[in-house]
Amino acid sequence: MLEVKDIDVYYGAIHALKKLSITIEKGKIVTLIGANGAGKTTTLKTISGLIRPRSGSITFKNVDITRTAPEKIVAMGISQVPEGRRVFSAMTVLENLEMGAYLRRDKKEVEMDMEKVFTRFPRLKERRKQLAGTLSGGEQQMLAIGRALMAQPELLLMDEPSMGLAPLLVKEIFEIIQDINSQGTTILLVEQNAHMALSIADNAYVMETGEIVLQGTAKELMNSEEVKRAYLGG
Amino acid sequence: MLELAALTAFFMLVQYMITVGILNQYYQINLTSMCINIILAVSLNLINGFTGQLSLGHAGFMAVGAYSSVVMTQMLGQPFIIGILAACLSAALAGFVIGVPTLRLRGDYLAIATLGFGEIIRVVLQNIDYIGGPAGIVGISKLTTWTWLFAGTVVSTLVIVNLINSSYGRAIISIREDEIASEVMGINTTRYKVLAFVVGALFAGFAGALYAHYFYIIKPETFSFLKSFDVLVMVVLGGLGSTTGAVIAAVFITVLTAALQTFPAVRMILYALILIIVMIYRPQGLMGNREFSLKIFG
Amino acid sequence: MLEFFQQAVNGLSLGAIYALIALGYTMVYGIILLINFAHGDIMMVGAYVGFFSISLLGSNILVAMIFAMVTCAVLGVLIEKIAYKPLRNSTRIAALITAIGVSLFLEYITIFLLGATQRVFPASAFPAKYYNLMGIVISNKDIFIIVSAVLLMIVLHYIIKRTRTGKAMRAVSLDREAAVLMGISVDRTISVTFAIGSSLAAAAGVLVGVYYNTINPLMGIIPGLKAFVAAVLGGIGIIPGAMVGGFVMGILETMVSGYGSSLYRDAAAFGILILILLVKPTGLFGKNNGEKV
Amino acid sequence: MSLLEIKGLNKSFGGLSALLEFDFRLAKNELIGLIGPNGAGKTTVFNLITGVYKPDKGKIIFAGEDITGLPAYKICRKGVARTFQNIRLFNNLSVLDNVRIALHKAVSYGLLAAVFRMPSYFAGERLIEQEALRYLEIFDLADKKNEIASNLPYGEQRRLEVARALATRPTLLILDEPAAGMNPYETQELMQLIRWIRDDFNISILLIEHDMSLVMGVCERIYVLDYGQVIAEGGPEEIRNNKRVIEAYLGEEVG
Repeated sequence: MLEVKDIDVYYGAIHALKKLSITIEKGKIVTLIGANGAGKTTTLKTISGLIRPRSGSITFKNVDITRTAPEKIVAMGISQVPEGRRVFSAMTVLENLEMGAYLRRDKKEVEMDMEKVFTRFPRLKERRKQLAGTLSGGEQQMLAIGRALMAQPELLLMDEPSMGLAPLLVKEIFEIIQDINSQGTTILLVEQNAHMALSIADNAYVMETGEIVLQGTAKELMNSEEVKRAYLGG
Repeated sequence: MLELAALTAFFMLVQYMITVGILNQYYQINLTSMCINIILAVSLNLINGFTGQLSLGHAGFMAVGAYSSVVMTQMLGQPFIIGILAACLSAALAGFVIGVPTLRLRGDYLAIATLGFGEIIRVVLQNIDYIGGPAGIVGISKLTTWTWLFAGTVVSTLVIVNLINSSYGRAIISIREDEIASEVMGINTTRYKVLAFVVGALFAGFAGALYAHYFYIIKPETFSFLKSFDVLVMVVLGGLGSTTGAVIAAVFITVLTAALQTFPAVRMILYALILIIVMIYRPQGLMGNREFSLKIFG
Repeated sequence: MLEFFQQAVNGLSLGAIYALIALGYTMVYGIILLINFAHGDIMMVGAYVGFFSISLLGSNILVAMIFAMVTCAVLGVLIEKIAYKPLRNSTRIAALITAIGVSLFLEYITIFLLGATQRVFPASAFPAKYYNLMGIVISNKDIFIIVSAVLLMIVLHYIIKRTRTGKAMRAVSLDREAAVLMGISVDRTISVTFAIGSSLAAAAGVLVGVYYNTINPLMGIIPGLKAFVAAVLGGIGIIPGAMVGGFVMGILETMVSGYGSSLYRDAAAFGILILILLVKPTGLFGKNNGEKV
Repeated sequence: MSLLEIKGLNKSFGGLSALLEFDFRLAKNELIGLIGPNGAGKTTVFNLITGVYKPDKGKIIFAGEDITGLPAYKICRKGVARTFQNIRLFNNLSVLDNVRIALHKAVSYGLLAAVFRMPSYFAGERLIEQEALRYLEIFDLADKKNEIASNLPYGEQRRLEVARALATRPTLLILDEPAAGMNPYETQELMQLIRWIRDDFNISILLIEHDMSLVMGVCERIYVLDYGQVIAEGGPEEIRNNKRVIEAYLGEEVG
């Protein structure tokens, strides 16, 4: 479904992604794990079109999207739950969700999807008139996920959904991710929380300073000493 | 040494041409404007270019200098030198009083605050009857000679160049480059911002004194923010952070102004285009931050 | 006491005008963090378009206003595309200097094309009537200005709160990158913001023509600066702040002229500006957010 | 006696607590690492120590002196120097000027001497230049002294930033992710450099790092921060096997 091939990304003098390749098959959960600063967020931003790679290509459903504008990429069916949630703090929960559906014209279906989000996150329904900035961290994360779902994505990119959340909430979020996936959305999950991520993913990639150093099925990596080393050092 | 000789020769030559009348009234007026503009541009460049603090109130300091020097020479009967000292000191004081509170503000807010202070100075001058109110002061004796102009321009430029090429100057420039890094390197950024602001204001006041004692009349209207924009055009065109650029641009703008004297609107349209085009296509200005070396005591 | 209320009423219509101009400042600042120095001059262009459509085309005041609003919306978008867009990634100071350039350009191109002389806004467009309400005199001009300004503010409020475009504007100003991830086109949203802000300024320009009876190419400077102060007073980037700030500035100004000296009226505006900047730079309605390191 | 002692430090941003009752000690000549997941509050600690932020509550004692809430430049003058996560050089200035600016706090001539070019100016400038060159030589940057800082390759920019920090003659050097963006080979080199700086300059070093091999390899003691609180403290081996640390990094074992 998504094919990232040999992309190189630079921030000024920093070579942030080095010949990075990732393949994601339809219907799967793929996770990208690695320490801070490894380049995970950069990878997601590049897929979403926020950053242009200097070389390499990205194809989505066999269409080259390497140089496509971010809003077109959203329209094609890739949406993102950005790192740190990034909800529109001074807008209501409802408005945030409406923004998720910004490109959609099918009013009826949008209404239905909104209801679906509210069924999934009843707490958001209670708070739909509240400003997003006043929600708790967990609720904001749910809103960010709900907002991304409103775009009807075929591929959902999630950047550190567990960041800054209490362990119990993290568990809840991961269950939700599995549920979204079981309803047919392909997911690329970037995580620091390696165990959690590996426990729900099909395939995984481990990143270190802009490169993929390890890849395989989640099961293989789960028990790998290499993974522990990548995080805690040898 | 060579530069010193060249400067002296230039001074003598112009003095000679004035004395024998080769340089007529018209050229002399433009020469005067040129020197005053150089002082204004070089001093504003210290604030806007080197310190990176956008000030739009330079005309206000010029006004303070012009009025205090005239009060000294015309109303209190003091010699010109006292007038000039009063101009420098009062403008520097105004710079201090305005700089201390406003320099806490960042970027565009600072710009607007300085513009506001400049205008307040003008309005206050308008409302003081002792100095003529809106009508200003007329009949100021012409004390600004070529010697004063030349010495003033050279001294202003040298002081600022020397300041910039010292550890103090580097501290000032580091504020422009990265204020937080500068502070963490042990530099009291507030103090150096105020220092640059005060020195800049001082020379603007000096320019004001020279102006008042050449052009016969001063009124608050002359020192509105449009005058500040004039100087800003020079600094932007020459390159924020290049003294050489400021000097060249001041000369160029003076010539341009003289050439377009009969088409004032065209002149302003050109100024506007200079600001826009330079910012879009060459934000570093003509000279960037490069300098021609000018070593006199070095 | 009567005198006080009379001044307040006088200030109300002036304040309505300031509020309209301040809205444009605040919207543009909210979305691209630029003090659009040329905003007051767009108002001036609006006043001229209004003037010519009345005096040359003989249109009535409402048509003139609509005409001015459309023209200035286009002008605002053009200015953004030509002068500000190339600087979107430069420093804010570079953008501000450009804005000063645009301001001077609009002022002096108008002088160049139309002359510097003052023009009298056709009185035929608005024959003056006065009403006496319990001792307070109010003119039909005041009523017209206040009513049209308030109507425009209601429309703006509706656009921003209810429409898809308005919500996109808010989203872009809150978090540009997140907005892009929603599929919102930032360029288009910025253009819309300039169009709306400039058309409000144009409406204000026509109202200034009605209020002062005269227009000239430099008429935008002082009201522009005062409206800017109003925007800062209310907290720049905050729309209700701009409205409140505008009315406060208008009323304060008439009070200063009425009770003090009209000579100090402009200095008072700047005094307020500096006081606000020093005491609470985020304005009356603003929240504090420091620089992230 | 400890060189740096922090007691009950608190800082919150917009109601969100970034640091909670943070306690910390660092002895003279110690090399300490501060690690923790993203958003755990590590850089906040640095910004509080160096005076970039003011704490809401708590005390920071440096060399027996209370430096809580002092402006950044005063804290630098007391002997604390730092680098930044995203490298903050004076980008448009030369390599030499970057270091010379760090030497400003010890300038030996006055303002008037500078403006009127008195002899003390020339002597002082010579001194500053020699000193700056000395630091550049240590970091192998002397032949690039006239290069514009932003034109240096990334690794050299990092080195220049450390040189500049050391030029303020600190007794405590704080490094914020010095290995970010470096390859394993460069990281190895950096490890040696950090040790060498500590020994040769006889100073204490505190570093934040994500590259665990670097932290584990070079630090004598490590503090682990999570959700703004210290969850563990000890030697590298201890930390590596600490259950809470593994949880914080790898997440809870599921099932």
